Amino acid sequence: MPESIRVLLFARYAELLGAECVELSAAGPSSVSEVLDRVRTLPGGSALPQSMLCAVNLRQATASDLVAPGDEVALLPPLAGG
Amino acid sequence: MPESIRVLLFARYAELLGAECVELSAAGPSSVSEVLDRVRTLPGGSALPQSMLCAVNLRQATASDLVAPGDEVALLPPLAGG
Amino acid sequence: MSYLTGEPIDLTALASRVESAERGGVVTFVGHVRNHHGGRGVRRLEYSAYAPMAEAECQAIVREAELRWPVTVELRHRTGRLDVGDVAVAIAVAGNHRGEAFDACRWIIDEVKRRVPIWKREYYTDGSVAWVDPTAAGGTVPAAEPAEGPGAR
Amino acid sequence: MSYLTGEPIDLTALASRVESAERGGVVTFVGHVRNHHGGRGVRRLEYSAYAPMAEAECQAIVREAELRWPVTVELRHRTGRLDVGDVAVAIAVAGNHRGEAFDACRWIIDEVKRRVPIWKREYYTDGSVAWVDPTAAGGTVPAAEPAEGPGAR
Repeated sequence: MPESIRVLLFARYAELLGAECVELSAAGPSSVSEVLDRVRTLPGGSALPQSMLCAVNLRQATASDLVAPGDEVALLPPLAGG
Repeated sequence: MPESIRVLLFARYAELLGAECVELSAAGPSSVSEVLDRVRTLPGGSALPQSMLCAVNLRQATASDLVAPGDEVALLPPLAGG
Repeated sequence: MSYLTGEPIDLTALASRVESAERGGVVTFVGHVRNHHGGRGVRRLEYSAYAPMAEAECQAIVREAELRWPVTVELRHRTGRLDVGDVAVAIAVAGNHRGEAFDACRWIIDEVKRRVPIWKREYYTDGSVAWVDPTAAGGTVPAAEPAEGPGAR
Repeated sequence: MSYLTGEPIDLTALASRVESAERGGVVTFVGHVRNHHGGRGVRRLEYSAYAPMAEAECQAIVREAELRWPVTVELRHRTGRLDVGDVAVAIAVAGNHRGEAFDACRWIIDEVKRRVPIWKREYYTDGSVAWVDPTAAGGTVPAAEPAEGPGAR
């Protein structure tokens, strides 16, 4: 089985998708925006906002950043710590 | 006995004069600077600095402020709180 | 080193960890759970986090502060269920000069709010539940899930 | 209300006195006794005060801060004998907005140093004793009295 891209969902986004983690099969390198496009096709995914804070492997990332198999992509709702 | 002016000395100034309090007989109204002149004539008083922080009745005062019998004049070394 | 904690935060203990013979001036900031938000009464709340990223961001903030100013820093952020009045976040900064400790402490709390992936779910006295969202009108977005089962307090 | 105290200051207790439902952000400043000053090792120190004026000045500072910013303030300053590491002064400020709490806390400690009639006598590890004097070269003036009798620690 080829290595997949792990997508983590938090807080309200996890509620919208009904899941805290989804695995996307990765056919070659992809970008953060391509990952987001695929997540939007999942049940509940259409309710995600147009733009989201994202992280790849624990670091904040932009939509054009590349994502490789084995990477962990996180979709972060607006932060509310502090 | 006529009311006097009470002069309080603190910290290093109390050490220089060997007293924490002296009573000056008050012959009519006087100023802070006149009080200081009289304190300087006391034993140890000549070691007091040229200018000093002073208070009259718990409020900071300047040399020209007036002092009346019954007042409490305090000679305050440089502050070191906080 | 863990910056996130599920246990109550002890301010005096945190402050004593930064104080030293060289750095006798200690500035702290503590954020408590308030009993109101956006006109609703708050009953309690839950903090969740993307824990490994939140730990990494907290560590980066502490290191950046200690590089930028001559200070020693401690930082803790609660997770899990909190009641009104509980300490949500605490920062302690010891400096050689108090101005630097004030500057660093203020910068750190701003960075924690800006960078650390933590989310707050508020339970209101009227029974409603919402996610705190500083970018939303009113500061919250309704939670999708049912509030609480009949067994919840 | 007494701002001067001969007893150890409990930071957590002081902070809890200012925190409220409206003012959940609390900034504190604590000054500790350092183990060195002007190149000498400090063994202990003694704070003395012109107590009635010091109380009046502290009260004036607190009131001025609470008029200038929407904050709630607590302030304590130790008197008497202190050992290295002891808390000498503590300020707790709760505000609606954290920026105001930081501004007020910083202003208060500056005013305490500038206005409150308190003096510090330092006992050094080499046996010497001096009055702290920020206006003097080196920051101290030798004390006139003998340091300590044979019975002193």
